[in-house]
Amino acid sequence: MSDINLELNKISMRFGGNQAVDHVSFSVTKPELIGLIGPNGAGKTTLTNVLSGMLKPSSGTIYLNGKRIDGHPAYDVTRAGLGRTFQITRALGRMTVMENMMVPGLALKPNARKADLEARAQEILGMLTIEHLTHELSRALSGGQRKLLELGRLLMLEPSVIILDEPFAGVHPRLQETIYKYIFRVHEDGKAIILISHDMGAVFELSQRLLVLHNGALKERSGCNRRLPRP
Amino acid sequence: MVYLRQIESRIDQGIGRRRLGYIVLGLIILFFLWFPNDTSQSNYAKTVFISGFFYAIMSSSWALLAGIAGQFSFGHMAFMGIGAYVAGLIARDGIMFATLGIAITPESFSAIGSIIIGTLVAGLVGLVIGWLLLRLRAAYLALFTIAFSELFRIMMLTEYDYTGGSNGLSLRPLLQIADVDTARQVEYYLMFALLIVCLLVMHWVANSPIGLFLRAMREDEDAASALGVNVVRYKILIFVFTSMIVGLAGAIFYSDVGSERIIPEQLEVLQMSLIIAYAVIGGMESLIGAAAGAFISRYMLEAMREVVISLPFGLTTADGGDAFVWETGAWRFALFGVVMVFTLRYMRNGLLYPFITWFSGRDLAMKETVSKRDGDGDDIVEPMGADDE
Amino acid sequence: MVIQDTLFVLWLMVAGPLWAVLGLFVLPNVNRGRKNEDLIPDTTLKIAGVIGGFALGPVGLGLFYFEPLLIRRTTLTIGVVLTVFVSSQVMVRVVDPHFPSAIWLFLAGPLWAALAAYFIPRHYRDEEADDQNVLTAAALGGFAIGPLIFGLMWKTTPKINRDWMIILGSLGAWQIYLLFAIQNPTNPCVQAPFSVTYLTQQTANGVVIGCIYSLMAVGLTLIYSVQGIVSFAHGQLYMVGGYFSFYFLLHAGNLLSELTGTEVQVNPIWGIPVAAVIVFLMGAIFERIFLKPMHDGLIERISEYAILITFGFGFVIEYTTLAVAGPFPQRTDRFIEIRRFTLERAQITDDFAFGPINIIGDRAFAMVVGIILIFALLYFLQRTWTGRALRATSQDRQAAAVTGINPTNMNTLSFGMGSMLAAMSGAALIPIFAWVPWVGAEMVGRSYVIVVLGGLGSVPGALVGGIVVGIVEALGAGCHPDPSRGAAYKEAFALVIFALVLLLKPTGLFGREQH
Amino acid sequence: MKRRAIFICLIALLAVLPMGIAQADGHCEFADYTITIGGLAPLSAPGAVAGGVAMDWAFNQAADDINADCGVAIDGVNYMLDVVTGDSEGSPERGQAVTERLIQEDGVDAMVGVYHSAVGLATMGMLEANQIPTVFSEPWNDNVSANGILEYDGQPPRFEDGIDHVFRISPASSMVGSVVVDWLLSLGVDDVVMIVENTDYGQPAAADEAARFEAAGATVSKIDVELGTEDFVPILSRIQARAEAPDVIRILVTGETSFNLTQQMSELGIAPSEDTICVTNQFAFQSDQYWATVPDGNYCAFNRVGIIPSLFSDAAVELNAKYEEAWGDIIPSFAMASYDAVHILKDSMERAGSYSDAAAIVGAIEAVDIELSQGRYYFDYGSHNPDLPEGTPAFMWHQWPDPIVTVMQYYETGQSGLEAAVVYPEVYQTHGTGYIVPGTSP
Repeated sequence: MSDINLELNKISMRFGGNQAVDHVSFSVTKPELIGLIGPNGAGKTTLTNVLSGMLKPSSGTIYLNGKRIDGHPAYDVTRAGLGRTFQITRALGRMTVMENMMVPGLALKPNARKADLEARAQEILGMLTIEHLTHELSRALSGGQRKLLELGRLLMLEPSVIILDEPFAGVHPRLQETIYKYIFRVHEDGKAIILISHDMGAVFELSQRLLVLHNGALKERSGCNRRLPRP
Repeated sequence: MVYLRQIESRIDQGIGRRRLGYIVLGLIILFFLWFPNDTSQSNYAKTVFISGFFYAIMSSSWALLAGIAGQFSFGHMAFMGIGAYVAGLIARDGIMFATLGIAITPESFSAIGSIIIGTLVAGLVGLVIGWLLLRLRAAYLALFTIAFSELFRIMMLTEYDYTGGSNGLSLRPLLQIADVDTARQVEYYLMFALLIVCLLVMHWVANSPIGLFLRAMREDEDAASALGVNVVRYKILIFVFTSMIVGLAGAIFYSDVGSERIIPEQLEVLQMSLIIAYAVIGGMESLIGAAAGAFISRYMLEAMREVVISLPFGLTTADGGDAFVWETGAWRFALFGVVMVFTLRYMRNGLLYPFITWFSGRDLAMKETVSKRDGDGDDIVEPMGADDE
Repeated sequence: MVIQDTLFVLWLMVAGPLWAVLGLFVLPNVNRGRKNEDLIPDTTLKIAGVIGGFALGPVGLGLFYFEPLLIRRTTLTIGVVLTVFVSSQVMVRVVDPHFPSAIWLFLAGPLWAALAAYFIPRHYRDEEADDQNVLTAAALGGFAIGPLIFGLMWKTTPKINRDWMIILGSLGAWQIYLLFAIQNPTNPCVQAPFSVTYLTQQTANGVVIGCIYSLMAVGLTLIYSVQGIVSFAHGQLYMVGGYFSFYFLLHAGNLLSELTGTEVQVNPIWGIPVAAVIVFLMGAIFERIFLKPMHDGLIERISEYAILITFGFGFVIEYTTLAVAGPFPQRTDRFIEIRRFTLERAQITDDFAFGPINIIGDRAFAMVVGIILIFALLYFLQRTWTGRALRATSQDRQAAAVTGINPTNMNTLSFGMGSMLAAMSGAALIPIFAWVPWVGAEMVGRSYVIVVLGGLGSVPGALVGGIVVGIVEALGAGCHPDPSRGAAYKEAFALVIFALVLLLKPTGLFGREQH
Repeated sequence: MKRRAIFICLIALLAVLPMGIAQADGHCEFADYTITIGGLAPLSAPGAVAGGVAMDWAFNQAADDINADCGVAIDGVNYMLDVVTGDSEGSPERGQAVTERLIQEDGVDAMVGVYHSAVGLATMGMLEANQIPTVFSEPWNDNVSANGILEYDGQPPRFEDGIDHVFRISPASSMVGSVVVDWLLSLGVDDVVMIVENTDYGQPAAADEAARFEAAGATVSKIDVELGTEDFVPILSRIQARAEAPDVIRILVTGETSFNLTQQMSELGIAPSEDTICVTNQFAFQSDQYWATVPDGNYCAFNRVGIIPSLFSDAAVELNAKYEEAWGDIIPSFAMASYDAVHILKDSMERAGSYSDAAAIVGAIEAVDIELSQGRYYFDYGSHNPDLPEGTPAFMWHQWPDPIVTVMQYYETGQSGLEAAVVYPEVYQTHGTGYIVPGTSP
């Protein structure tokens, strides 16, 4: 799991005359927790979308584990090992929680045995404390539960880099604890996590490295102490 | 423990009901199998059933395309037309590669061969259209497919030298049976078998991983893509698949099985809208529902032609007639539209949904969900309706 | 008749310069009340006023006044169109009509377009150049100038702006013209001495009918801009508007005749407000019952629901009308008693004559009604509180709601007004066309083309789109090389444009760019 | 709760569907059996609804009139007559299905009908196979009722011995075309523009007329239009741009589309004008509809099928009065023919002495000789006279040879179709002239 290598090289994104992302370069080479912060409109979401293949960058290149992924469709990027969540949860409403988990499972491993995938999904749901909801339609879930479901879906992809877009927004404190635990667990499994959040406290608390976006440009990067997880 | 037992009994009930559901389904199929042997029924009834089967295929495949895969196409009838027209033209004119000096004569195509080619061409056009439609969503997709099917219809109508124009094009007859009564029976079973096979194949697709991916794309294409679903491939695939199904159904139906000739009027937007209305009334997201919707709606529309509502209730006009006489024949499409609109608004899953859920026991599961959520009130509601980008 | 013809010629002679002078003085007022950075140079405005006033009369001035952004493109378009027109006239006379390029044009155009559309945008991305609009430009260019487009865009990778599009688009149109000319040398489009007169006549036909088309399309675009849905009941609302006008005029005429004891004919112009009011209410009530739940979050998959529910609404209207009014064609009296305006034939040089140009009287009247209503709508949207509220809602619902605008009411208002505009164009056209319950089908298809071409959600786009579609249909039917098929494919020409716009540039000419 | 309420409403709606059947007057003694005649007409879109509604009216009117006159008298027993109209929707597929239903479920003894030729072509085989005596009253296609369909889309004929049970009292399109063409040629026309709808009515008719014109040395240019087109100005401008105005514009378009076309043509001053004759089709005869939608259409000529108004028999005048009362317009020829068709069947059944013996009825129809609203009906060629002379087209088999086809012309705005001038053939001329020049009065 240690051979993580994400490399952004002078990524730019223009919308008409508006430079949303301006020659951003950075790389991730080891399982670490990275915070990505910046004011509203700084280009965080755009950068995420470019990274995950939802948008084609106007210029620049992105390599993930030696494979060029810029301009590739999102599903290619996902298969290359980069998973993301959305700022506003995008659970697949009229599908059950288990079906939500099976979509990425089957998409990545079409030949796997269904029972194995289901067992794996059940395990992940258990870790996220929503195993009792397996057969519910996901639109019947609360906002926080949907967030957990999204995090769970990500693990079915077995990505090497995970982008979490505002994982704590609008989530009940009790469930926030679960998300913290999830992040540590995933990190321990040897995956790199890029954390995007308005909650500066949480980001400072968690990240080992901090990227600050301002007007589309990466202004500074500074290391940051990682505190121990709260009990 | 009491709670658990309740759940168990509910699941039992659910299983019991599902069994009952299968029994009912089996009885319905048996009825359809027995029906042509009922000597009291006329050939007309069989004819109505044959075209009912055809529209059931059309509607249920549209339900697969629009209801399950979320691709809101108005071009379904056009793909059917492509299948039928290509089969007819091939059987009449063969294939000419004028520049290469190769000509395959019509004689080298049997009826079955031309049907197969018609189906393949429908699939091929579906491939091209599906690829072109990748960039378009919802309203744009609907508009584009309307434009496509209108263009196709106008071409079929205007190039009458090749297509027969509004006289229509007759395909090479698939079955040549002299005895009228037996012929209708064979046609009936052929069309019914086609419907069953199509439904089974579509059911299998809808419940395979492909169906899962299609539903994921319908719910949220970006999210599905981010979860590794190859949205391009499956979108095109479903277009090709449904186009081939309707192309096949069209080529067979118009090979003198259901109708002797295909006419361009069959491709009008009105006909397409009827298909959509059948699917909506029966249930857009259920293949069986859409098929049954088509069958029942057609029957109702047919029945309403003849119905005269008269309300005497003691009221009579001067010459002793009924005070209020209402012939529904002229109004039947208007009423049909009203039913469709209200179904959409108040029973989005179709009028048959209550039956389907009851038999599948899904309503019990829903009650459970409500009770679970009630005990789980840990919610901070997020803002509704905001868009990600 | 003679007097009217003379008046018409006089109007043409005087009006062009008159509107030009008016434009010279009026247009610079655009700058009033603008912030410094938005100012448009006075000279530009004056030139635009003169050209726009001269070429397009009040339409041009109104357009420029309310949408100054259009000035550059429109003046450029007029210039290019004139140049291409003149050069093609020359070309057709110089080039041998049986020039073997017919096949080349026919096959190679689309081929090069596909190649260019595939490779050039990739090249732009590799060069890290701005690749906005490159796809459209490459496809158009490939079609218009074949492989030359690679030379043009590969080496220089210029930034593609509207000017590029207009020039390449015009070149493409010129290619099609040339193709028509080669296919059928006796085509009146290319044959001297009728060509100029004929093309002017067809363009005039297109502009007149196009303005009428626009009115209906504007309603569609209004609904889309506020609610984000496409109404599939629009054709039926148009049809039913005509019927309301018809029955109103019939009954009002009978009533007045009874009261006064003489035969009274009510001018169909009065049917327009009546139809407008009734259909506004119909639309508003429908919106409240069936579309409001959509915005309240009660419905999943909004866009599909909207398509189906409006579709069903149209279905109900059409068949109810059929049951009530029957299938027999109807029509009201005419607006004005002038059958047609004619610009008489004028011998300009010994071998060149211009004219006659005919425009049907009632159509000209309906065109004026249409233009007045569209500008009234623009005025309403730009200068009244409600109109601004409507626009605000269309731009940002939540922000609008915060500032005290009730978005629910705005939804109802927009759907009601959109339906009303359809009904008004119906009421304006029933004196011109024979009316049957399925009359909306052809018209609504065209409206979709118009709004997509103009850009869904843009009111000036709908006006321009309507005129473009009108002209394309007129020229298509008028210049199709096979005279016997031209008319049958009339509807198809617009559909082809529609498909191309959807594929190459779904935002249309003036649509908002989305990202 | 809402859902349940709607459900209940729907069920209630279905429950309130009792049938009302009209009762006839009691002055005749009727037998128990009711003779049923099946009618086939387009009553809903995409068919030509306006035409179908008129035909349906005519069928029922004929039945009412016959029943008021004590029904069908066979061997001294009076049978009530009932016409059941099926909706063909103008589509062959529907037409076949409905015909099958009429034959098998309603057990019709004979059939009348069809408006669309495509429906006629599609149903003929079934009528033959089921041996249903049939009188078609409106399809024009030459292939309908022809003696053995030899060339039918390249398919071998299904019935080697021809379609024996089907008769036709409407003209074949070549019979109509020849009259119009002869008239125009007699006026010295040599430059013809045809505007043709691309349907099974327009195309064969245009091909036939064009062949006749060309045989006489005239040049013909044909313009196809799609039904439902509203704006014809571009294509009319194209005609106007010709170096010389055409001598005649012949409109082979039906319904409201033809009205739009004629009106725009006259608004632009193309035709009728001094240079150009305007010839439209039988739809112009319904003068109320015509003038409502073509206010400028004065001096347009049109072909009309059926007896000329000045020769209307009492029966025809009476029928027209009934139609005008019901629909507020002059009766179209196909309604008259449909009315007559029912009467021909009634007469033939009475002479055959049976309502069920198909062979006897067909024989009786072949021998028919009866004066009805459109004139005297008879059939030259059939099993009683099977040998068609050389040069006689095959469709003359079971074809009424005498549908009167005339060319009429309006000469006053708002004129009733009944008063329009008959200009051709000369024997029927009412105003002593072969053509009324626009602006003049005969």
